[in-house]
Formats: sequence, structure tokens, C-alpha cells
Amino acid sequence: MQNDWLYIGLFLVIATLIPVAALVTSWLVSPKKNNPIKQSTYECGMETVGENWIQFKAQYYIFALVFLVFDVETVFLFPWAVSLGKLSLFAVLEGIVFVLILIAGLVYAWRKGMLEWV
Amino acid sequence: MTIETLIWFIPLPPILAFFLIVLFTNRNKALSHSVAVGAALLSWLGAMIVFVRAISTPDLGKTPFASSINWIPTADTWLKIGVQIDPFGAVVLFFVAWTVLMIFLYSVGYHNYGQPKGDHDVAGLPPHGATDEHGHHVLSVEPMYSRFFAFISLFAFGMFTLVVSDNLLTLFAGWEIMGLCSYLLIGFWYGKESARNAAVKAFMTTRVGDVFMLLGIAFVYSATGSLSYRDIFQPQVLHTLATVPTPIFGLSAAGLIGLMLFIGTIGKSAQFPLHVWLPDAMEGPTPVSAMIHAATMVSAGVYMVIRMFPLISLDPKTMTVIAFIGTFTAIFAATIAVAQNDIKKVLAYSTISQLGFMIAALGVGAYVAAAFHLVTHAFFKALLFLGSGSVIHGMEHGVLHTGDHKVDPQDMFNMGGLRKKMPITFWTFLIGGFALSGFPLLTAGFWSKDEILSGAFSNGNFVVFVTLAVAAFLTAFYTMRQITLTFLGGPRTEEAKHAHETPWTMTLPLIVLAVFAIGYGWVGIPQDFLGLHLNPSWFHEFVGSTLVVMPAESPFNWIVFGTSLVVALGGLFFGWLAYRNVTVAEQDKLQIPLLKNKYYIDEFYSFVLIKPAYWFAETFVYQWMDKGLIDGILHLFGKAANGIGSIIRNYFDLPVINRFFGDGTAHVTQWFGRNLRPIQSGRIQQYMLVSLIVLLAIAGLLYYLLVIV
Amino acid sequence: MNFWYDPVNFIAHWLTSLLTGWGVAGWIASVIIQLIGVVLLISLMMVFDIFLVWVERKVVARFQDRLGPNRVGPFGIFQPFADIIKLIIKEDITPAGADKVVYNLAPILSMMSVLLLWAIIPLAPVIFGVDLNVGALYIVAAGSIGTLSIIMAAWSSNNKYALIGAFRQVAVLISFEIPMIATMLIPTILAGSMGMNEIVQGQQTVWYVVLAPMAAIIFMIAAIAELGRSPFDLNEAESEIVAGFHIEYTGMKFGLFFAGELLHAFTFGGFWAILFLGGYHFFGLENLGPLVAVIILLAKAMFGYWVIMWIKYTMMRIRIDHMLAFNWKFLTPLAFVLLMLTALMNTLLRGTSTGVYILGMLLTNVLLGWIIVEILRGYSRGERQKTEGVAPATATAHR
Amino acid sequence: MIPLSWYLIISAALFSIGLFGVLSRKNAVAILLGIELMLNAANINLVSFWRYGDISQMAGQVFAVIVFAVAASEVAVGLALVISVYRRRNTVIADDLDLMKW
Amino acid sequence: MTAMQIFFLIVGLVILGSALMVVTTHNLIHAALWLIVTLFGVAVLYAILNASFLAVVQVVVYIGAIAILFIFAVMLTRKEIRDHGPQLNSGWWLNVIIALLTFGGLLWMLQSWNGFSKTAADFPSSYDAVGQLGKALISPDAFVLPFEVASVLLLAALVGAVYIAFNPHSGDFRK
Repeated sequence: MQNDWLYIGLFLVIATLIPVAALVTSWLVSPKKNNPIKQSTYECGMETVGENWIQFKAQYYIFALVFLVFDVETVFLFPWAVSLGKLSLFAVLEGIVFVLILIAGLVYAWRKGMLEWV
Repeated sequence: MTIETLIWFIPLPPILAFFLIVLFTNRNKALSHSVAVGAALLSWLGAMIVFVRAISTPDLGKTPFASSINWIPTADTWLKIGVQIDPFGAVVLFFVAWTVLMIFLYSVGYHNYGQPKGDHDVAGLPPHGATDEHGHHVLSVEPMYSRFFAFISLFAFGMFTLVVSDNLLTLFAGWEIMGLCSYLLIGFWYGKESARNAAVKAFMTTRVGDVFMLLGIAFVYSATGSLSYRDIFQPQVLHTLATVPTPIFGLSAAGLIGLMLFIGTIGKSAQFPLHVWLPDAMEGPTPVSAMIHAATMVSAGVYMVIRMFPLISLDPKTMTVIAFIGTFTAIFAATIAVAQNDIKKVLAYSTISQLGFMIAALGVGAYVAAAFHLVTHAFFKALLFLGSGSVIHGMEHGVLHTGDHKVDPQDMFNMGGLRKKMPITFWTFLIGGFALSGFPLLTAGFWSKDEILSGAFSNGNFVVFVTLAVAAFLTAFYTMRQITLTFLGGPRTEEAKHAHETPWTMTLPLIVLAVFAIGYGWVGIPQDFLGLHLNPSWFHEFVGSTLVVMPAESPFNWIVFGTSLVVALGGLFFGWLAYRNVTVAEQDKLQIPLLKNKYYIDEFYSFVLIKPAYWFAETFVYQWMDKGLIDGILHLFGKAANGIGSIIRNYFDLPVINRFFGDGTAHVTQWFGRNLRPIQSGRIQQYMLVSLIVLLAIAGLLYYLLVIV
Repeated sequence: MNFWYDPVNFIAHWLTSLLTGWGVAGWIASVIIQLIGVVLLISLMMVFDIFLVWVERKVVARFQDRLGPNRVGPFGIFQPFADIIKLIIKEDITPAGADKVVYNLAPILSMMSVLLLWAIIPLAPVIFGVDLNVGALYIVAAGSIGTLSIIMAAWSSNNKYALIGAFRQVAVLISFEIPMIATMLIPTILAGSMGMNEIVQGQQTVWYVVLAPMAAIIFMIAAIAELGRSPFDLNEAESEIVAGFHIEYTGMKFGLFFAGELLHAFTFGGFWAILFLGGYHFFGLENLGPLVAVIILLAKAMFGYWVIMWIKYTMMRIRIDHMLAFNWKFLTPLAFVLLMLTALMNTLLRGTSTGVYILGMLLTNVLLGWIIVEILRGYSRGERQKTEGVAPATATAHR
Repeated sequence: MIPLSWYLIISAALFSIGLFGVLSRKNAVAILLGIELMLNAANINLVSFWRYGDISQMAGQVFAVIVFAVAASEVAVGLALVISVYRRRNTVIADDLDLMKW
Repeated sequence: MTAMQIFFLIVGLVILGSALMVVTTHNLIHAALWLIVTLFGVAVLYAILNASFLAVVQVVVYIGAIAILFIFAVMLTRKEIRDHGPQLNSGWWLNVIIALLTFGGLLWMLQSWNGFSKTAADFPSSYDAVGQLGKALISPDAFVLPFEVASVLLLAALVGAVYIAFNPHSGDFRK
């Protein structure tokens, strides 16, 4: 157990180091001749107008919101799924009730027209 | 199915009806009310079965019908919830089931089912009447018909839950559900400013009590580790509670718990000083008044006290407080009722005063008497309210006929001579009124009230006895006044002439309840009544067996009997005498401002509690508030002077008012207003900061108290 | 132990004994071994990644009836290496107003999140990094780091297009993550564990693609969306937002994103194989030896990768509203219904003979699929009727 | 092996930091960030008590899971409120939102 | 001082340091990113505590969903990415004191508890925590009620959030 995570940790470190190494190599060998035009933000040759920030559709936020709720609930289903094989039908039904509540949320969002990309 | 299972199912139909109506049938009026009434009928059926089984079961008191299930796993044990029906519970269930069913039925007629839709009715306002195809003005159906039935169904659920529950937790749940429903129902016609305010007022006032009650429940749980009656009423548990001292007033734990629970009752059962909400609650539709403010909800408070009697009765101090509050409320409300002109207001105050009777009875330890009066009162007061509703309904008919909407159909001085127009209403109302005033030997009210008086007498508590006797006299008096003004004599207005009888859905409940208002008393005739040896009082035997030791029936006493005889008959007689030919309000000798204005209690509260709250907010908002502040104070100061003057004029001594009124309070309030200003900044972080500082301070204090000392 | 049968573990054991012989503490030795293993695995992956570039380009060419790279080396096999060198020696520009640290962190995270996935892939019965008992969730976790890297890249590069692209991409990613997790639950149910190894071993007798074909399909669709490849590649719609979130990236950093995407695709092919195609199982062939098993797995992963490319180069890009509607109104409910059905059937059929079990599961899926197809047909018929009167130009823009 | 106290100290410190953030950040979103920190501190406690107590009693982990749900709900609703307020009043500074005084 | 302890200390320092950055840094996006670092550290703690399920869920839920939501919210509620002016309330030093007091109080309370510095028994390698968790979440005499309630809670949160953020009366998104 502990050991598994040790391995994952090593993996993490190496998986970070190797891209870094790649970047460093390129940084070493690549030329560096900066000028403002080159550094300006790329907008098909046009000048950037205004700040980076623009009013995003709150739609994005809504989807993130729905996702958050669903993510959490679905994640809760994993322990259930794992021990499902040893559980009674009753337990399975409980899980199904859980999912149904989840779907009720989806239906609500749907009916409220939040899933429309207006 | 076993009787226990059946008990579980009693509260179920109403809540199902609630959801059905809210979710599905709210478009369809007929469906809605059939669902609601059907649910009430089911519950009624279950309740009756349970009741019959209960009275046919020997020594139910020792082994009540009870079953409970584990509900929430707490740290080491389970929080159990369950049902329990002991003799007392059975009788309460009986009258609750009956009154609820009757009121459901009555509501159908009251909201003019079958009448055309109003011409310009809007949701949130009482129906104004419609014009039928012949051009006649007729009553119009309530716009929010289905909603009403949904609400009362939920309410019935709360009440049944409260009655069948075997622990304080579910009792409190039902209690709060009813609080919510009373809020919703009092404010049912939310289009009316007065109704809105009344609803908020009722909610807030009862909350004050509920907070204390919750504290009491928490205290019980922490002290006994359980909330179920059976566990709490174990002799050794009671003994420990009685012996453990608490830092407050030197009360024992039992005493403190009892006091806190009783404060809850004060709120719910509208006892002084938290009685102010009940009269205003008359803004709601009349069935609501009958249901909430006569039959069930206000009884819930008394029910709880009776339920916890073994615990509460442990501490004499608490008992004294209870007795005092009850007695005072009884006389206090009775005096106010004398001067009211609104037919429902009179009943409201009489309700307060009758509840005072019960509380007082408990205070002097007359357990059975209180229970008895609870039941009988529920019946005849429900009857009276429904009757008054019927009267108002008839009057509204007259109003529609004349088309003069300025005439208040609830003012008794606009009525008179209705006995010819609405005979059924009249006779049933008469029965109810006589029961309320305790008409000897015949009505239920007599037996229960007589038992209370004899209880107080045999208890040797003569102050209580005399006060209650006076209150009883006043009760009879204003009841007769009401009957005389409403039904007797000749009609005083056009409207009264054209009033007429209400549909069967409204009269049938009246008749049924009238039967109980008479008959129910006979089950409680004391054994040695008039010295003759009748067979023992069934009610006393049955309900008394709820307690571990059956309370002794108070011995018959000629003085008590004479007193109750005299006060009842005398009150009725004088009431008739004084009002037999009063035609306008001005001729009423008792229209004294103090009584009409209910001893200025409302003004007092609004002065001490409500206005300052406004001031804090406003002072913070507008800097030039001082001026308004001073103005308000001067204005109220005038009112206060007025109040004091009238008090002196009536030789009535209410020291509280004397002490609080006058500019002393004004300055105090002003000072508070100035200094509390910055607190109310509305900044959430600041609030949190303050609360944290306080929390830390408390923690430090506790550390000091627990560890260092 | 026979070297030729299982070289990897053989070498590992040999090294361990060697180190312990030198008096190195046991756990340090194992750490060192693991370290070596990790380094080897990851560098192999990177190299393989370069190879993937070539594969992709060849396959695309075939799909599009071209030849593809064929100059550098046989079949242009060395082309990608040339690309790499070019990427490395390209000047790497950091736009003005960029948030330096985040800007440089993003591609690393993106690559890392892909590489991390290989920690739990069981290459063979005896060759696997770690048999994590929460494997399925681990995949999602790594994916979420990838999502994060996208937002970081877009925000730090201070570019409107990048931000728009990132928002779209993230919206799609998180949306399609739901059906993905839901379908991952199904092998979890069938195998009774989240661990990849158990799941693979659970397919000893029958592959889960037989027990839950619908799940396999949904997973594949969701995976493609997760990869942000066509037809779900709106995040880098050249016509509108030039290249999506990594518009400002040049040189090796862009290379990392690019390679990350390729490897990601391949990896998901691998997971598809592991979750549904029986992993390294191939009718008992895997018993010949671990290396054979590894080859089987890689072949299956390549097949999955090929399917992904196939879809990518045959289907056209979908509009974002259609994409999200497709997910939320079709894929997600379907996935959950399938989940419930599978759980139910799995419990009901427990204890029956294997044949019945397989048949029941299969029939359930087929039935569900049939119903779905019917529903879709009805829906599209309705849409067609709705848009018949309308001019064809607007007919496509129906909601 | 690590004594339980270390976990408790870390979680207490994390909690206090989060508390500070909640109390003193101007931006409502930042306040929510602080709340997240506090919730995590609580979770560390729960899990460590599970590990250092009887591991067959899953209460600790279950409660941690519930805390996840609570955190998710809190963030969802809280941020929705912030955004809605921003769209009405065009500010996310908590102190400007003192309508509660009315 | 075993390697484990050293590792733990490093993780703890990372957690606390990044937490401090969360509450103090000016740029809210950075604050969110720092929060992610903190959360990741906490996930590592879970891993050390053998609660692998929670460790992964921490990453999935917090980093994968909550942090994303935060970043979106920040981007949706800011006129420009970088903040001007102080980010702390004026009375922040008082808050520091409060926080320190809380910390002290908590520590005092904890150390007065006798199990404060106990160590854990070794974790049985065969112990299937996830399965146990699943059973505990489902079995009626354990936590099935909280389990279902949690889903209801999330449903309520979804509905509420949708209503708040989406109801037409609260203004229009594209203005």
C-alpha cells in the first residue's frame, strides 16, 4: 500500500523531470532573439485590443457547476460498485436510488433549459 | 395488522394528501378536497379503532400500545423514535380525530365550494362574491381552495404526529410543523396587511417559547440520555432529576426542565405574557381559527405539559409558577373578552382564558381535571368557532345582498335576531356557549370546570380557587353577552335581516360537535357527586391510570358545587340582563378603553421590543434618526400616559406596565439604540469576527470555571 | 528464474540481490529498482511517442489517400526525429504579459498528466508498475490534472483566443468526464475492484466488451472527447480560434502539448483495451511469457488508437452546442441507465452458470442499444419534420 | 512512524489559516477559498482519527466523504451566489454586500 | 527521525506555505492555483494515511472540479485579471490574532487529550479499505442514510445553484 504510493510518487517526480529536461535542452540550444513584435500576443497579426479578460458566457460556469455535482456523486458510487459483488439486492437498489436522485438533478437542469447552449 | 402498526399509520394519510394536493391535484378543487377529507377520514378511522382497542384493554396505563425503531445512530447509542398510546393519549387522539374530521368537512362549505368563481377575486384575498346568471350577488369560491386543504392536511399530520409520538423529539417535530402551518394559515389571505402581520406575529411569538422548549428538550437529553417518555419517567430517573440541583433559582433539574418546557407551552397555548398572537390570529379563515386556536394546536401546549406532568410536578416552585400563570391568564383574558365586539375575538380570548384554567388545574396538581377540560374544551370551543364562522358566513350573505361592504360581518353589534334566520347555528351555538359557561348538570363544560374548581379547592389553594371562580363567572357573562347580541333580540342591521342558514357541510359538523359538547361530560361525573354514590367516573379511572400512582379523585364539596352553580347561572343571567336590549356599541357599559385595548399589552410589547429593533436599523441607516427617535418616544409616551390613566381609573394594578412605562424606558432604549448601532453593520465577516471573539471568550471563561476553579 | 521467460523480473531480482549484496538496505534497494524501472518505462514511452507521430502521419495519409512521410529513412520512419530536432532548436517565445511561471508549468503538467497514467497500466501478469486498488479513479485524477494544465496554459499566455479555446476545451472535457466515469464503473462492478490488474484478470474467461458492449462504445466516445480530437476538437478550430489554448506556445513547449496529445490518445487506446478488450489476454496466448503479453497489450492499444484515428479522420467537427447537448442529453443519461441495468443484472444473474450470465448481460446491452436506436430514429424524424418547411440553410441550425 | 499529533497540529494550523482567510479577504471568492481550507483541515482530522483508531470502523472515512459532498455543495451554491451578486451589483467585495443590515 | 517523518514534514510545510499564499496573494488566480497545491498536499497526506480512495477522490473532486469551478468563477467576476489595491480588510491584524488564538486554543484542547501523541498500528496489507467503505456506505445499520442524504444534498445544491445563477430575474448573462 504505502509502497504503491511510493512508486506513484517516483513516477510523478520522473514524469515531471523528463519534460523539464526536454524544455531545458531546448532552452540551451535554441536561439534567443526577442523583439516586441515577436512577443506581442498572437491575434492573426492584429493588435490585441483591451485586456485578456472578456465576458465569458456564464454557460461555461453552469456546465462546470453541473459537472461538479455529478462528479462528486459519481465518485461516491465507486465504493458501492467495488463491494457490489458481495452485497444483497437491497444494497444494489440503494445504489440505484442514489443514481435516480442524480438523474433527477439532470432532469431538473434539463427542464430549466440550462443544458441549452443559448 | 397489529394495533402498534396501525398507530404508525395514523399520521400518514394527511401528509400523503398534502403532497398529492401540492404536486398533482391542486388544479382540481373537487379532487383536492376529496383527497384531504378522505385522508382525514382514514386517520379518523384508525384513531377510532385505536381508541376502541385502548378503552377495551385492561390497565393500559401500565402497558401502553408502544413500538419504536432506531432512527439515527448517535455516538454510542441510537436515537429512537416511536409511537405510544396510553389512556391519556387515547382520549386526546379521540378528540383530535373528531375535531379534525369535522373541521375538514366544514372547510368545504366555508370556502363556498360549488359557488361560481368571483368577479374580481384575487389569490391572497378573501372572496368578494360573484354575480350569478340572474344578476344576484352570491358568495364566490375561495381562489386558493386547494392550497387551503393542502395546508390543513399538513397541519393535521403535525397534530397526529404530536399525539402518537412516544418521545419529545417527534413531539417537537409535530409541534414545529404545526407552528409553520399556523403561520401559513393565519397568513392565508396574504393580500391583507393585517393577516401578514398577524402571521409574522404568531410565528415570532411562538418561536420565543419554542427556543426555550428546545433548550428544555436538550437538557432532558443531556440529563437522561433519552427522549422517550418511558425512559424519562423511570422512577429512578425522575428521582435523580428531582435531586440534582441547578445553578438557576435553586431549581432542581426537573424543575428547570419543567420550566423551560412550560415556557414552550406559554408560547403555544397563548398564556400570559405570550398570548398576544392568538387574538390577531383570527385574521385567518374561521376553520383555521377553530382548528389551530381552539381544538388542536393550542391544546398541544397543554397536552405537552400534561404529558410531562410526572416530570414537571416534581418541583413545587415550577408548579407554583404554572399555577400562577394559568390562574392569572384565566382571569386576565376573561376580563378582556368581556369588552370585545368582534365575535371571533371574544372566542379567542375565552380560549386563552380556558387554557388558563387547564394550566392552573395542572398547577394545583389536578391532572385528570386538566385532561378532562382539555378534551371537553376542544369540543365545545371548536363548536363555538365553527358556529361563529357559520354566523359570519350568514352575515356575509347579507352583506352581499345589501352590497354595503363597509359593514363588518364579524361585529356582534351588527347582528341580532339571527336565531330565526339560522336556527341550527343558533341551537348548536347555544349548546356550545352553555358548555363553555358550564351550564350545570347538562353540559360537558360544567363537569370539567367543576372538577378543576374542586381540584383547586381540595388542594387548599384558595387564591386560585376564588380567581378561577371569578373567571368562570366572567366566562359565563361574556358568553351570554355574545349569544344575546348575536342571536337574541331583533336584527339591528339590514345585513342581519338577510342572513341565512349555511349549507349542510357546515351545519353537520356543528351538530356532531354539539352532541359531544353535551355528551362528553357525562363520562366524567365524579363518583360521590352530591354525596350519592354513583359508579366511579370512567374518565378519571381511565386517564388517571396513565400515571404510575392513580391520583385520588377530589372529594365532592358543596361549596365548590354551589360556587360553580352560582357563577355559571349568575353569569348567564347577568349577561342576558345586561345585553337583552342593547342595540348599539355605545350603550355597552363595559366598552372601557383598557379592556378594549387588551391592557395595552401589544402597545407595551411594540414599545419595549419591536420599536427599538426598528430604531437600531433606522438609526444606523439615517443619521438624522434622533429626531424620529424622540418623536416616537414622545408619541408612545402619550400612549403610555393614557394607559396609566385608564389603569388608575379602573383600579387595576398591573405593576409591570407602571414600572416600564415612563421616560425611564425611553432613555434606556435610546441609549441602547445609540450603542448598538455599529453592531448592525450587515457585514458578514464582521459578524463572524464578533461571534468568534465571543466564542473564544466563552471558551476562556469555561476554561477558567472548569479547570482553574 | 528463467531469463528468457521473464527478463524484466529476472533483472530486477538480480539487481536487488546485487544491491543487497553491497549492503544496501532492503527498502532503499527496492526504491532504486523502482526508480530504474520508472525511468526506463517513461523514456520508452517518450520514444514510443515519437514513433506515434510517424504512425499518425502515415495513417492519416492513408485515410486521405496520400503517401505521407516517405523521404527520411525507410517509409519516412525518421521523419518524426527530424521534427523533434526542429522543435528543440526552434526559438521559444514567451509572449509579453504572460505569467511566466504558470506559462512554463502548463506544458510540463500536461505531459506529466499523460505519463502518470502509465504508472498503473498492467503490461503483463507480472509486469506492472503498481496495482493500485483505486485505479479507475486514478485515471480520472490524472485527467483532471491535464484539464488544469489547459486552463493554466490559456490563462497565463494572456491571449483571448487561447482563453476561449481553453474554456471550450474544459467545458467539453468536464462534460464528457461524467459518462466516462460512469462507464468506468461498469468494469469495476463486473470485476469487483477498481484495480486495473483485477479488471484484466476478471476478463480471463470473457472480455467485458462482450458483457457490456454499450459501455465500451460510450467509453470510446467519451475518451475521444477527453482527448479533444476530432470530431470533438472545437477547442482548436483553426478557422475561429487559431490553435486553441496552446496558440502562444512555440518550440519544445508546443511539442510537449502535441506529444502529450498523441500519447494520451494511445494511452486511452490502452485503457480501452484494458477495461473492455481483456488487456493482455488473448485466448491463452499471454501464457507464453510476459513479453508476449506486453506485445498483445500494445497491439490492442494500437488497435484502440487506430479506432480513434479512424473516427478522427472520417468524421467532421461538431458544433459545441451539439457536442454538449449530445453529452448531457444523450450520453450521460444513457451511461447511467446502463450502469443501473448492469448493476441490477449483475446481481440478479449472480450464481447462474457462466453461459447464462454472459447471455443475459449481452442481451441486456443489445436490448438497451436497440431501444436507444429506436428513440434516436424517432427524434431525428421529428427534427426532420420540424425543419422540412424551413430553408435548408437554416435547417442545419436547429436546436 | 508518525505520531497522531503531527496530523492534528497540521490540521489545526490549516484551519486557522483558512479562518484568517475567511475573516480578512475582501473578495468573496477568496473567502470561499478560505472555507475550503478549513474543510480540508477538518478532513485531515477525520481521516487521521480513522487511521489511528480502529480501522475497521469506517466512520472517519465516511464522514470525510460526506465532507466532500458538503464542500462541493457549498462551492456550487456559494459561487453561484457570488456570480449572481456580481451580475446585479457588479462587485464581489464582501463588505459592499451589507444588505443584511436592513 | 525516519525518512517517512522527513517526508511528512516536507509535505506539511508545503501545505501550510501554500495555504498562506492562498490567503495572502493578490492575484486570485494564483490563489486558486496555490489552493490546488494545498489540496494536493492534503491528498498526499491521505495517501500516507493509507486512505488511498480519499486521496484519489481529493484530487478528482477538489482539483478536478472545485478548483476548476473557482477559476471559472474568478474569470467570470473580474474586470481585469490582476487586482489593484489591498486584498485584505483593514482590520486584518486583529484577524491574525484571532486565528492565532484559535490555533492555540485548538492545540491546548488537543494536547490535553491523552491520545494526542499515539501512534498507529501497522496497516494490514490485505485490508480492503475501499470495499469496507462501500459496505459501510450501503449497509442499513451503518451509514446508508447519510449516503442517500448526501445525494439529496447535492441535488438540492444543484437546484439552488442553478436557480440562483440562472434565474432570468437576476439579470442576463450576456450583458
